[in-house]
Amino acid sequence: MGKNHRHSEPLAETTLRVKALESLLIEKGLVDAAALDLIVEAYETKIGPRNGAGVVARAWVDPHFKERLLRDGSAAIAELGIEGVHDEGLVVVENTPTVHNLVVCTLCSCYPWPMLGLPPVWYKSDAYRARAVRDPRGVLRDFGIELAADIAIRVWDSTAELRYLVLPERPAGTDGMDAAALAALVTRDSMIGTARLAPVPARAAP
Amino acid sequence: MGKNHRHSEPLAETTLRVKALESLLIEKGLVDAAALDLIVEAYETKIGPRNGAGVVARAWVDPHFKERLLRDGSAAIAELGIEGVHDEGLVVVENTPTVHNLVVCTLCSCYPWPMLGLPPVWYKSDAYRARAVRDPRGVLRDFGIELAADIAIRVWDSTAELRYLVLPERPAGTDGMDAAALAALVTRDSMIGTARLAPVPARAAP
Amino acid sequence: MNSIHDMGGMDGFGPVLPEADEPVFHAEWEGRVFAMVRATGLLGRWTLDGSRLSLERLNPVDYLKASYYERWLQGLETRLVATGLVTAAELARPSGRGGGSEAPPPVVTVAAVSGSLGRRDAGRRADAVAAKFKPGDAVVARVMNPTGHTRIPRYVRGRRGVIDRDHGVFVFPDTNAELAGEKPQHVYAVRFTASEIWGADAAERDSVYVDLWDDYLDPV
Amino acid sequence: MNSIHDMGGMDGFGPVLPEADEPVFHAEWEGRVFAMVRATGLLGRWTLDGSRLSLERLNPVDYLKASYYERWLQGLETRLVATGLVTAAELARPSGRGGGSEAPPPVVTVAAVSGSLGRRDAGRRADAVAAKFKPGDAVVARVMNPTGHTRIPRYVRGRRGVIDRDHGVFVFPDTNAELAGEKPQHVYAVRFTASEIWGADAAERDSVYVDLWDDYLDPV
Repeated sequence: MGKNHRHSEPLAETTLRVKALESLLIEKGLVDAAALDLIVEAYETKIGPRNGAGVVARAWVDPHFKERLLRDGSAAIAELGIEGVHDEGLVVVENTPTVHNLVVCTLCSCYPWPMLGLPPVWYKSDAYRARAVRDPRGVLRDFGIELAADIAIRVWDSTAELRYLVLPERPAGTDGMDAAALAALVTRDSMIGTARLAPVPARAAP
Repeated sequence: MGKNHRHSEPLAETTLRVKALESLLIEKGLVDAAALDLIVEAYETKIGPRNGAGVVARAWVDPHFKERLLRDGSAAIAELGIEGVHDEGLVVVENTPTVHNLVVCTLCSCYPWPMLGLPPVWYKSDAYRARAVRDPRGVLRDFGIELAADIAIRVWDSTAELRYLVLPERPAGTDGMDAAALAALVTRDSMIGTARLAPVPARAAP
Repeated sequence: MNSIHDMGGMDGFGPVLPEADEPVFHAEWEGRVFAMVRATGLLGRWTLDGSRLSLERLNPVDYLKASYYERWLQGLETRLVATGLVTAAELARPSGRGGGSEAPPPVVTVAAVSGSLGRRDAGRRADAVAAKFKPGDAVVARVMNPTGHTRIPRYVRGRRGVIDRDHGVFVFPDTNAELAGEKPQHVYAVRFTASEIWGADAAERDSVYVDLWDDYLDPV
Repeated sequence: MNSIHDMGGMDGFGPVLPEADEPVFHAEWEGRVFAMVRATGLLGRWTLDGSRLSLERLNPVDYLKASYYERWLQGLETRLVATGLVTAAELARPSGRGGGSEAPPPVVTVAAVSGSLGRRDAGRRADAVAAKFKPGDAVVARVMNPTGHTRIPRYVRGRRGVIDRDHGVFVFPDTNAELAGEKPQHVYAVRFTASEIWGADAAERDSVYVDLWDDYLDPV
């Protein structure tokens, strides 16, 4: 079924080619293997959607922060001490009851790494890149979302060095939750625009 | 080097698949093997660029025919008794010292079969289909032709059921030749627009 | 549909490689595929537009990887199964005849083929349909992106041209491909300057002529 | 260039297939490729635009057949050879270390990488360049088909939009990719209605925002 599952194929030749290239770069004194380890580790364990979720939750509980975030995403996020983000030119776009935002990079795979980590395979897939701008409602259907016709979709094609993060709507049933509890509700896909957050059911009385 | 030479690869699987399909169509009473033979034979031996070359030579020697040919290609060619052509809607476009015509089908492989036979592999190649409309001068360079900047190129993209035939310029040095001798000078590519006919050197006195 | 087949103006396919003394077919199977496509076309179960659509629906990787007659083969198999002339199970069967039953007399015979060699239904219709445009009229190719078959290439959509000539009345591919009506209408050769299509760096005198139906055009 | 990478609006790639509990890397080699691309980027021998160009130049079949990190790998090898950091012969050598010589100390160290994690040169420049447009201005995306790197997708060329916001000054990809000058200029989010881009059948309220440079835009 296409590119999304290619990674499950046997790739012995590629593995060898990659090992050979790494040996060569080290041998020639271009890179240190430990530097490569550090990069892999950082993206496997540190840089991920929890960063973005924290920003979203903070915006939900702090209207002044939200205002600054929507006006200048990079500057507002720099307040939170997340590294590197201010270089990016981060743009935060807000979902409302009448507007749904969806982020894509039709030309390659631009994605707000410091906020969300590395993109999932589907985000980098030809299918998503080709269809998100032309048929966003069809793409959302692939994610199980049927968007009402009266909701306007704004698709953001990341053709330049700006990076886009969707600020999803705060789910119903979360009154009184603190930022940490709210951050736990925020999914990666809701910050790309391919998911909407479900209402939180009222808790039974203790 | 891409698609043009794929046909030289081993294709055992395809060969078997084709044989199986043919057996199936015969077994189900859909086609007669002899009918398939007849089609292959016709295109391998009868329907080819000699048809087009005859039309071109006739236009060179008969100004009235040429006028009719350029006004309504199908009707003029029907006079010559070449079968089936009048169904096609054949359009003949004339090269002049200031205009060069080039024919392509960007969407598939439309081509004036009754005039030229089946198209060569390069005509059907992705490279030709992609580039002929955008970079006709570069494509002509691939055929060894450097077209002067003051010659206007007209590219004809065969998107409908009309079929295009280029009427090349009559080469210098052919005064007094009859239609049969002229027809022998006309190449297939000159009727597609990817070749120009060279002048014929003066013959030594007998 | 905007599938990979609509490749006019794309970069990256490399040079055009003419082949000296090229044979009509490079292998016997190519001729058989060609003949089967021609012969089964006489069964009248699909239109020429429909057969093009079956190729356009190939996955882009499969389309680009396949040689020309491999594409035709895949398209033919698709059409045979879609129309029920052949089942997928029959196609998947190993080569060679099936059970012992005698084959029924063929529908497409030598006689049928002889009468149609070099001839085809090119979609011209005698319907008296009024032309929306006349030679010399300024037009703009419509911005449209149908998900089915269409013959308006991406590279002319939204571009302005001039009607060069009226070819007469033909069936409309977008509907005819899926047997949703012939919708006969005028087809014109429309002249676009190369700079209108490709931008200011195109050669000033060059132009591209594209055959377009009334339903692909608007007045400027 | 109009290579296969510019696929916005194309049909035929099938559904989007989300994967549950997807790992960051699906195989160890993917992580190594990612890290090598990041680390060698610090050598300063090419720009981000240049690295994109090396992928765009892949043959369309190779591009579509390759998985994401296979594309990255091919691009990286191309850049290393093009800049002379590695030779084609070295790349073709079987895996494992070559002769006995001791490796020189590495250029890209742990320290260098630590300082740049999550950070990159995003091409923003402090140059005082006048903006050609302001939010609310009506613009048309230029009809242009450069054969080198560009970041104006085919699907917006010739279409009219409105400046949504001015992002500030950035290097210009078309020149920066081939180290032909940074040509800093304003980049804007430009709003196009979906119907302007795709035609009358697009959802009325929907729109597509594309980040475009001054040199990609004309006033209406």
